[in-house]
Parts: sequence; C-alpha cells; structure tokens
Amino acid sequence: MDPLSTLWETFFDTDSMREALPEMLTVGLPNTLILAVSAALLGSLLGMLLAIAGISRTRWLRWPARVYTDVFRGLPAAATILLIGVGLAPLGMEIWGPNPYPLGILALSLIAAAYIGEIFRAGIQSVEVAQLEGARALGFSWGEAMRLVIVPQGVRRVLPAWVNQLIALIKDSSLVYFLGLLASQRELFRIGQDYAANTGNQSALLLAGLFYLALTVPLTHAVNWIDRRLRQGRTVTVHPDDDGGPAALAGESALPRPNPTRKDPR
Amino acid sequence: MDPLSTLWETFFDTDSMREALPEMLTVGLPNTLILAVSAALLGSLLGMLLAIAGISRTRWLRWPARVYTDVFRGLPAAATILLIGVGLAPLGMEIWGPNPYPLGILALSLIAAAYIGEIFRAGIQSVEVAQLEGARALGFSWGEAMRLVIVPQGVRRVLPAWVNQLIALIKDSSLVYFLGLLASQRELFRIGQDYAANTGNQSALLLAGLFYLALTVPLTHAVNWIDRRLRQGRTVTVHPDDDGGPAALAGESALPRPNPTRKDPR
Amino acid sequence: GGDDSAAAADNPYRLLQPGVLRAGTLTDAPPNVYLEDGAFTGFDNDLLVAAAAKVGLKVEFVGTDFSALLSQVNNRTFDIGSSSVTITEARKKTVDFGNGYDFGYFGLDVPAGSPITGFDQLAGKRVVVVQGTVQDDYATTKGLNPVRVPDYNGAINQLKAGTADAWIAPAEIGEKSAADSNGKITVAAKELSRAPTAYAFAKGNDALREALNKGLDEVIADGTWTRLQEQYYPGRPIPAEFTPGSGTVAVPSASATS
Amino acid sequence: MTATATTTSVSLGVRDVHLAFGANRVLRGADLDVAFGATACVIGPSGSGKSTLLRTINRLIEPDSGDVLLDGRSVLRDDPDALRQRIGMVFQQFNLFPHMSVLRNITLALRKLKKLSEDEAVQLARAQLDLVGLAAKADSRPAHLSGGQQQRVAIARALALQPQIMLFDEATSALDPELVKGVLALMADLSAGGMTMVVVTHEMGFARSVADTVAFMDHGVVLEAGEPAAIFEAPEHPRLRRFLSQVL
Amino acid sequence: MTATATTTSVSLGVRDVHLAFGANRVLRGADLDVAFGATACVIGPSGSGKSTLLRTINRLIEPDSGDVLLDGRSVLRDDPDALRQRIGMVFQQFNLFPHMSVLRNITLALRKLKKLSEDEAVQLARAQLDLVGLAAKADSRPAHLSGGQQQRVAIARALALQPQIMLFDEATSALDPELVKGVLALMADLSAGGMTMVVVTHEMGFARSVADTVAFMDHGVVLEAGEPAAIFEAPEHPRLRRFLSQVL
Ligand SMILES: Nc1ncnc2c1ncn2[C@@H]1O[C@H](COP(=O)(O)OP(=O)(O)OP(=O)(O)O)[C@@H](O)[C@H]1O
Ligand SMILES: Nc1ncnc2c1ncn2[C@@H]1O[C@H](COP(=O)(O)OP(=O)(O)OP(=O)(O)O)[C@@H](O)[C@H]1O
Ligand SMILES: [Mg+2]
Ligand SMILES: [Mg+2]
Repeated sequence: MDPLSTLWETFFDTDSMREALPEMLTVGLPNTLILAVSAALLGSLLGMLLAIAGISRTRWLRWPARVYTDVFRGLPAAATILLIGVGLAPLGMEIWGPNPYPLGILALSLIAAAYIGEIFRAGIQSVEVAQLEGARALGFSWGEAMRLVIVPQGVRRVLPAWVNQLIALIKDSSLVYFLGLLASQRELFRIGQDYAANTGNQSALLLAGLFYLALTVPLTHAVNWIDRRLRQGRTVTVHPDDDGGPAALAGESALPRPNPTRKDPR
Repeated sequence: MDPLSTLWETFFDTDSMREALPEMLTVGLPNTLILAVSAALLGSLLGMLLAIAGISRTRWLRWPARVYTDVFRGLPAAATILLIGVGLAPLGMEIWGPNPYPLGILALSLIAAAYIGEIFRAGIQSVEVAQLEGARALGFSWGEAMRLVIVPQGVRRVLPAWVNQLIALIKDSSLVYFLGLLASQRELFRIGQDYAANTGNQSALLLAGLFYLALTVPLTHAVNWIDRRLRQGRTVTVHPDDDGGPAALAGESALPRPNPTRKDPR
Repeated sequence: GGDDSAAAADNPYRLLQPGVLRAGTLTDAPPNVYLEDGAFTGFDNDLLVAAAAKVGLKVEFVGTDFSALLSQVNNRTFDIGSSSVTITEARKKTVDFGNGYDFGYFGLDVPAGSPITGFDQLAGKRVVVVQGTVQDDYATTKGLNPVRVPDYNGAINQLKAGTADAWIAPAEIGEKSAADSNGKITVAAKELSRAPTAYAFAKGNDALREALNKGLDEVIADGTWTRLQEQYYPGRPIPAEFTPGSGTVAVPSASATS
Repeated sequence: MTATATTTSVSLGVRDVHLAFGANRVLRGADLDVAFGATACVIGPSGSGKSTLLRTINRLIEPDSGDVLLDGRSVLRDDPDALRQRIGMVFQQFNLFPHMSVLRNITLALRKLKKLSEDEAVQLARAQLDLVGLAAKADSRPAHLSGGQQQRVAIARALALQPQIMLFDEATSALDPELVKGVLALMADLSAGGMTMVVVTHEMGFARSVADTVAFMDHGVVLEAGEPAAIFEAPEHPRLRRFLSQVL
Repeated sequence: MTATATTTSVSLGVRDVHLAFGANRVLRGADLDVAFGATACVIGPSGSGKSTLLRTINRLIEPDSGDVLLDGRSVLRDDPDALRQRIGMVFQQFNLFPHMSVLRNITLALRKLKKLSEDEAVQLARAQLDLVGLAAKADSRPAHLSGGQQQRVAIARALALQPQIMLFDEATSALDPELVKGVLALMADLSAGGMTMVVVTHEMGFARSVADTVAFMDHGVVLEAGEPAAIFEAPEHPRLRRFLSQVL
C-alpha cells in the first residue's frame, strides 16, 4: 500500500470535507467564536488582575495570585473544566439552566487567566524602573503610573505571547465538550471529530484545522500589525544582510536615542 | 443525594486515588517526563531558531518562519499529531520500529516550537536597539551581538511566558495517545482517564492533576528563582503599600540608574 | 437535593426538567451511538427514545466524553447515560444500571495476508483496542498488553500503517471497516462478549430506573428491539445465552416484525 | 510668555538625611537649605550621592532617617503623590515615556492629574514645547530625538505642571550653550515666578552664574554650602579646594 | 600605566556625507578631517546631527552618500565588524549591558573578540577600571551605579579594546570636574599613544583645552573647522559667532 496515497486519502478527502463544511460554517464556527471570544475577554481581564496582584508588594494579593496561577495552570484543562462544570452545575442550573456554555466559558476563562496573568506579569516586570520613577515623579499614584505608563509598555512587549494564549484558547474551546453538548452546541473541533468518527476519515478534522487557521492567522497578523503601528516607524535595527523587509528589533527603548532606519550596518 | 458530597466522591475519592497511585508512579510519571523533557528541549531549540529567523531581515528566513508558526499554532494539536504520526509512520517504522514515542516527541516539539518561537521573538524584539548598537559598536557581528547580548536579555524578559509553554507541553504530552500506546506507554493523564472511564469516578484524573502540579509548581518556582537571581538585587520598585515581600518591577533597565531598594515611596 | 413532596408529585422520576429525559451520550461511536445530520441516533439511542416514549418521556441527547459520562450521570448533569456502557463491578460503584439491552461480539481485524486467524494467537502481538471499551477490558484481562487508541480511526490507522498486528473491535464495526478498506483489512475471527450493555442511572434514582426497565420490556415485547437490531446490526445472530431486558418477556423473532 | 504663572513660593530644607543601599551608605547626614524662590546648585564628585539626595526630596526614595521640610513643615507624613505634584523633577536620564509622542508625554499628567481638557492640555503642552524650541517635534517619539532634544522635552514635561519646586539632575548636560542660555532664562523666569530650584550640575560656570547657594557634596554629606562667590573664591574645606582645583 | 599600548595611528576623513531619516535630512554633506593622533571636537546646537555623524563613521548607520576614509582609504566596503573593532565608541546614553556586571561588560569583547583568556581579560578589565577609578564597582550591575560611574564604565569598555580611533559622544557630560581632568589625562595618554579621537561636546572649555581641531556643525553640515584658537577667537561664520556669543 502506498503510504503517501493513504495519507492523502486519510486527511485530504475533499468529499468528506465538502460534506462537513455546511455544519462547520453554520454550527461550529459561531459556537467556537462565542466560546473563544467570551473566554478571551474574561480571561484577559482576570489575567491582568492576576498580573497586578502578582507583582503587588502586599502579600495578601501576591500569594493568592501565585497559588491560583500554579493550580489553574498545573491541572489538566479537562479536569478543571469537569471540576467547575460538575461542581458548579447545581448553581449553573439555577442561573442559566442546563446550557453548559456559561460554565464552560467560566472554566476556560479561569484557565486562560492563569496563563495570561503570567504573560502580562513578565511584560510588566520587564519595564524599566526608570519609567515608574518618571511617572511617579510627575505625581501619579502607583496605580495611575501602572495603568497609564507601565502596563501599556509591558503588555506591548508580550503581545505575541498573548496571541499564543488566545490561539490556545480558541482550540481549548473544544474542551467544553466534556460538559456535554447538544448537537447544535458543538464547536468546530467536535464536529470534525464526529465526522471523522462516522466516516473513518480524518479529513473533516483537518477541515476543522483549516477553520482554526482561518481564525488564528488573521488574528496573529492583526495583532502584529497593531504592534508595529504602535511602535510607529521605530521598527528598526542594526542588522545583518538585508533584503529590505520589515524590521526586527523594536526601538522601544526606555531611554531612546536616535535610531537608524534602513541604514543598517552590515 | 447532596450535590456537595457527590462532588466530593466524584473527585476526591481516596480509594480510587490509592488504587491508581502505583501505576501513575511507575508508569505514568516516567512516561510523562520522557515526553515532556525531550519535547521541551527540542521545542525550545527549534523555537529559538524560529525566533531568530522571524526577526531576520532576509525574507527567505522570515517568511518560512512566519508560515510555520501560523500553521503549527493554528492546527489543533490532535490533527498535527495525527498528521505527523500517520504521515511519517512508515518512515518511523523503519527507523524506530512501532514505538510511537519518537514521532510523538517530534510532533510535540514541532507544535511547541511554534509557540515558543513567538515568545522568544517577543522578548528579543523588546530589547532596546541601544543594546544592539552598543554591542555592534564593540565589533561584535550581528550574530554574536544577538547571542551574547540581545538574546540573553530578551529571553529573560519572557521567562514566565516560556514556563507557561513548558507547562502546556507537559500536559499536551497526553496527546501522543492519538498515536496508540501500549499500557506501559501511557502517561499520567491517560492513566487517569482510563480509570475514570472504567469506574465512572474522576478521582484518578484529579490525581493525575496533582502529579502535574507536582511537576509544574516546582518548575515555575525554580525558574522564578533563577529569574530573580539573574536580576540580582535589582528586584526593585517604586511601590505602593508594602508589607516587605519580594520585589516587583525589575530594574533591568537598558539605561540603568540607581534604584531605590526597599525605599519605596508610598 | 431535598425534593419536597409537591415537586415529587409532578416530577416522579426526579428529572432535571419534568417530562424530559436528558441523556448523556457520545457523538462519535457508530453504530451504537452517533450523530447523523445533526440528530443523535444509533441503536442505543433509538432504543432509548422508544423505551422512554412508553413511559411518557421525551429524550434530549447531550454529547460528552466517555471518560466523563458516568460521573456526569452520577452528578445529575444527565438523567441517564446511553453509550453502550458495559456493566462492570467497578462502574456499579458509581452508577446504577438498568437491565441489559444489548450484547457484543468482538471482531478480530487484521491486515490482509496476516497469519493470525483467531483470538488465541494474539500473545506477543501488537494488538490495538479503543481505550476504555469492553475490548480494552477483554484484552487487558487476557494479558495482551494492548496498544490503546482514542477512537476507531486510530485503530484503523494503526492497521493501515502496519504499526499494529491486529485490532479487537466491536464485531459490526470491525466488519464495516474491513468492508470499507478495499481489501486491506480482513476480519479473522468473532467472539461473543460476556457482559451486557445497559443504561446508566444516578445511584438511588430507582423510580426512573424501574420505569425505564419496564419501558424496555415493552419495546422488546412489541418488536421494536428486534427491528432496531436488524437495522443497525443486520445479519448478526443473537446468541442463545443473551436475553434482553428483565427476561420476563418474549423476544419476537426478526421475521415476525419485518 | 512666562512658563508658569506665579505660584506660592516655598522654601526647602533637608535635615540630616541618612540612606543606605544595603551596606553602601550613600547619604550620611545630608543637609540643605534653599530659601523661597532661590536656586541651589549641588556640586560634587561622581557617586557622592547628589542624584540620591534629589530622590529623597520628592520621596522617590524614603530616607532611613532625617527629615525633609517644605516651608519648615516635614513632608514625610504627607501624601507622596500630592507632594510630587508640587515638586517637578528632571532626571539625569530623562525617563521619557518611549511609547508616547512628545506631546502626549507632556499632556498625560496635565489631563490625568490637573484634569485639563484635551484641548487645554495640548495648548499648554505646545506652549511649553515652543519655549524649549521643540514645537516641530511634538508628534515624534522620544526615540527619534537627539539627546538634547530629549532633555528639553523632559524639562517641558516637568514645567508644564507648574510645580513650586524644581529638581534638576544635570538637566543641562546635554544642552548646547545656546540652549543652556535659553533654559537659564526660563529658570530666571521661574525664579521670578517664585520657583525654588535645586540643580545638580557639573558645570561650575553654570553654578556660579545661576545659583543663590552652592552646596558641595562628598560621600553623602554636604561639606560646605554658601553663596557662589564664597564657595568658588574662598572655599574653606580642603576637599572642596581640591575639587575646585581640578576645574578646567 | 598607559591605557593602550602604542597602536598604529590612523587619520580620519569624512567626505560629503548625506543621510536622511525619511523626510528629515539630518546630514547634508558633512565633512571632517582628523589627522594622525589628533583630537577633533565637534560642537554645535542640539539636533544638528553630531551623534548621527559619529554613527556614520563606524557605520552603525550607513550614509546615503559620501565617504568615510581611514588613512585615506574608503571603509564603506570593508567588513564593518572588523572596522568597528578599530573604532571605539562611547555613547551619549552609555549603552551598557544591564544584565552583566561592570567587569563582564568589559571582559565580554576582550574574551570573544580579542580571544583573551578569562584571566587575561579580567586582569586587563580591572586595570581599565582602576584607571577610571571604579575598581571597587567591578561586581556591581550598571543599574547600581551613578550616572558618572556608568559613563566611566562605558569609557573603560571602549578603551579596553585598544582601538585606533575613539569616538566620544558627550562622553564627559556626566563627569564631575575632577574626573574630566582624569579622563583628559587619559585622552592625552591615548593621544600620545597615537589615538585619533573625535569628541562631541557641549563644553567649550573642554573643547578649547583638548582639541587639535574644532568643527562646528549646524543643520547637518560642518560650517567651520579649524584650530581652537581660530574657532573660538576668530570665528568667521555668522552662525558660529551667534552660537559662541551664547556661551556663558
Ligand atoms: N532614528 C531617527 N529617526 C528619525 N529622526 C532621527 C532619528 N535619530 C535622530 N533623528 C533626528 O536627527 C536629528 C539629529 O540628531 P542627532 O542625534 O544627530 O543630533 P545631535 O547633534 O547629536 O544633538 P544633541 O546635541 O542634542 O545630542 C534630530 O533632529 C533628530 O530628531
Ligand atoms: N539602586 C542602587 N543600589 C545600590 N547602590 C546604588 C543604587 N543607586 C545608587 N547607588 C550608589 O550610590 C552612590 C551614589 O549614587 P548617586 O547616583 O546619588 O551619585 P551622584 O552623586 O548622582 O553621581 P553622578 O554625578 O555620577 O551622577 C553610588 O556609589 C552608587 O553606586
Ligand atoms: Mg547623578
Ligand atoms: Mg547627540
């Protein structure tokens, strides 16, 4: 048996893909988006709070943030989702009825927050103390200085890592499946998986992958574009051989000096 | 039945845990470690290469790095592992025999590299151009300047995000399961799942989670400790109310000035 | 929790939603349980719909992961679990089972041209099974050290790639896969599985369990069971040692219903 | 136009301030007195604690002991944020915000602290930029400026808040002579407007011409302070004499 | 001890160098000549392109047009890394490596570029630190140093590589007078050792006393260059006259 043609049949069967396409478009895509977008917003918000708590000098903020991060990053996502889904099910039942989405979004957000919090913390901690001093000398309180000066710089430094996490989140949204979904509540991956199971062919799964790509690639490039815009012309380097592409090292220097633009030494 | 006690039984049944413990210790733990450690090493190495390629001004390095990153981050891990596992199975069969670990490690590394590459890129790009200029003015080539001056500073800025990814990797190691595992090849999560499937009780899964915590928490704290050591006494801030804990904003300033230590304005 | 007697009156089976039987199932295990055109179906699920109708209940299906299913039944996320769950002692600690409604044959799939012809020749071979299934249980108790995969596709891939020597499958699935494989896979042998499969209920919900046991007997008696057997497992003989339901009703023969 | 409207002038006193970074005793009883509206220049060798002294005055660093007085009243128990709004500071390394345009660097505090409207803040900031000759660079990022340009932005940023006291840490070192003169004129204006100033500098000529008081620091103490004439023509302390003998 | 052993001295020539950052034409035909072992001081208003000119000399920025000559030979086609090893540079903002101790800042290039052993490198670095009076700070991180101390480390780092040409961008602005004298002595030593130097400075006194040539830059061109006496006593260009009239 020719292994290549087996591979091709298994993953690139266009008929299987065409069959799965309508359901992916009408059911899977919206559901994935609902889950991922809500969890991304909530998770980033919580992550920012965790990051701030994690660098606080107040032990009573720092320690809980540390423990939270360790636990929610360390546990397998399936276990966390089940714990929250099952543990809070009676509560969720009362508030939202049997719809597993609210609890699923909550669980996804709580997990994402642990990761995003560490990313934001890294970014914020990499901002030079001089910046904080500069802001505080103007009369800003610690909170204002963080919000207006430090956090914007810190977050910008870790945007790609944050995008990493959003992408992971888009894909983790398939885990709400553990909470039990109606057919109309299934997201992209689950639909791909179900088609794969029913046809004995992985092409639908690959199609789900293509949908993910269609979400994640524009996301990546949009954020990279924003990132570059924010650095505004300061995408600049002292670089090796050049074929005139965009730039490399950002000139986001704490104490900036004139940067050469496209005048790189070789 | 009281929902709380049901929850307790479902997740915290010590008998189930005790039953699963020996297999987790003797089979799951070593397997998880083999998978995660090899993939972490290989993935970080590849990630660094991707990061360097991604900031290169040579289009022929930058573009492939970009496409690689987009694809390997965007596809669901299960699909990637299957693609590589199935696609390269004939090759793997010839070289390693039927053992799924080498291909599994390869697939995990390739996925991790895409994420880690973005993290390293973020760190490297956040280093001030002044640093590169300083190094190049001494006569270092671009490569030497990167290796000796820029990368060490850049990586340090994103250590927490890198740890995020290693933790995700430890947990993703459970996905090699898609390639088919002997009972003796199962890792922690799989063993926990098998117990859960066979008994309908999730305690073994939670036990696997505890094992993960036992791996990830020390890892986090070891890296944080190293991080703090590298900053050496420059863990410093201009901070709000203080109860004398460790410090927050690093003084890793490109253009450093004297930092107050524990003399924070309120 | 503490249902008061008033609630018990209009919800005698203590369902999550009166009148609706919320059933946890899988979406990806045909022909037993699966999704088709957006609707849950398969032998187990169709049978459940029929039996529940006898008790006056409408079924709402919810897809989940098998490793989570039984604890979700136990935690009342679902009223019932329907996924060809084999009755085992370990599972009985977590959930209660209704009467058995199905049995299983194991099929032994091998790559074309394999020397393996029977279940007794598997020692020392790389035998693949789907994790957590009765086949897994069977292979493990026989000391075969099987290769576990998450789903049937994984198993088929293993055979095709040559990384496994044999696959112990549910007989009907093994046959379908062999038929679909253009002669690359053949069924070498079949064997009856001992334990029956049954619906899973939360512990102590005896009212519901007994009601559905009764409904099951009724759909056996009226020939629905036999019809569904024919539909989903055409040509599969029913072994003499297996009786569906409580065993107190007669099973009409296939010819009698069709 | 004068940069700041007349503000209530205040006097500054530093009393026996001690501060150690670990084992390194950087300030060992520093004293300083600056009268209402006067300008004090602090001179002294590198590493003698001049920058650190400035930082303790606006409490970016809290002293281990000693006191800082504004108008004779200790500020160590005041709200430090309010205190710092009254004390402008220009850092040796400028500490501009690299992610904001020059204009935003100046308007940020005006809008958020002084609660000016966007328009008012921009207008005020442009006026300040005009004063330091950088109107054309309002929309540049700090990284695109030369050293002297950055320094002027830092000065404009501090002055825009109309502080009562200004602390300059070598604020003129990157300025060319023409600009020094401009900044001096600005300072004279400020001084006339009642601004009290402390200027750390290495330029003796500068100190001589602008200071009301010159304080010489060494090893964390002010060894000698007095009128410029006295300090430069009749230094008493041998250390100061040695220091001045090195001046070009 | 002299910082550098005698090196072959080279002359430096900058010929009609143009450079624009986007629309901003920063250099518009700059010329500069520095003879073997001579010291040229570059003065001029803030933003006139002085720092940029220094950067084009060691090709941290490639000029749009024009030429840079060492000993009369164009270097624009040389290997820039090798070129930069011959040209030491001290930046206006120091550009020390914050993640390394002061000692490692100096030994790094010695070990990796000059291929010295760890011991040799440390010995040489300590000797250089001694020369700038910072032997005690060898193990500190740059962030723990005062401004002047950082500047001296940057000087020591550049000198340790024994370059043939040294470029100083306001290298003495954060130094107190005593240190300036020390650095000057060092420079005199270097000069005697054959070092050619270009020093951007705002301190006219400094320029007058150390320069063999003074070049006045404005708007990206060297308007006038000559011996200090000529430049300071008999400036010809009206712009230069205006500039000097501002000097304190
Ligand atoms: N990377 C850059 N992008 C755009 N413009 C720049 C850049 N670097 C410098 N400039 C501009 O080039 C001009 C000259 O800058 P340069 O740093 O050479 O001045 P300078 O003579 O050294 O001034 P100073 O004495 O203030 O240090 C300035 O107007 C500055 O704004
Ligand atoms: N954060 C810090 N940690 C440890 N030591 C410090 C720190 N900041 C400053 N120092 C030390 O304190 C001493 C005084 O520093 P300071 O910056 O006040 O000197 P300075 O008088 O301003 O010198 P310069 O004229 O060179 O700027 C120096 O020896 C310096 O190394
Ligand atoms: Mg200082
Ligand atoms: Mg300059």
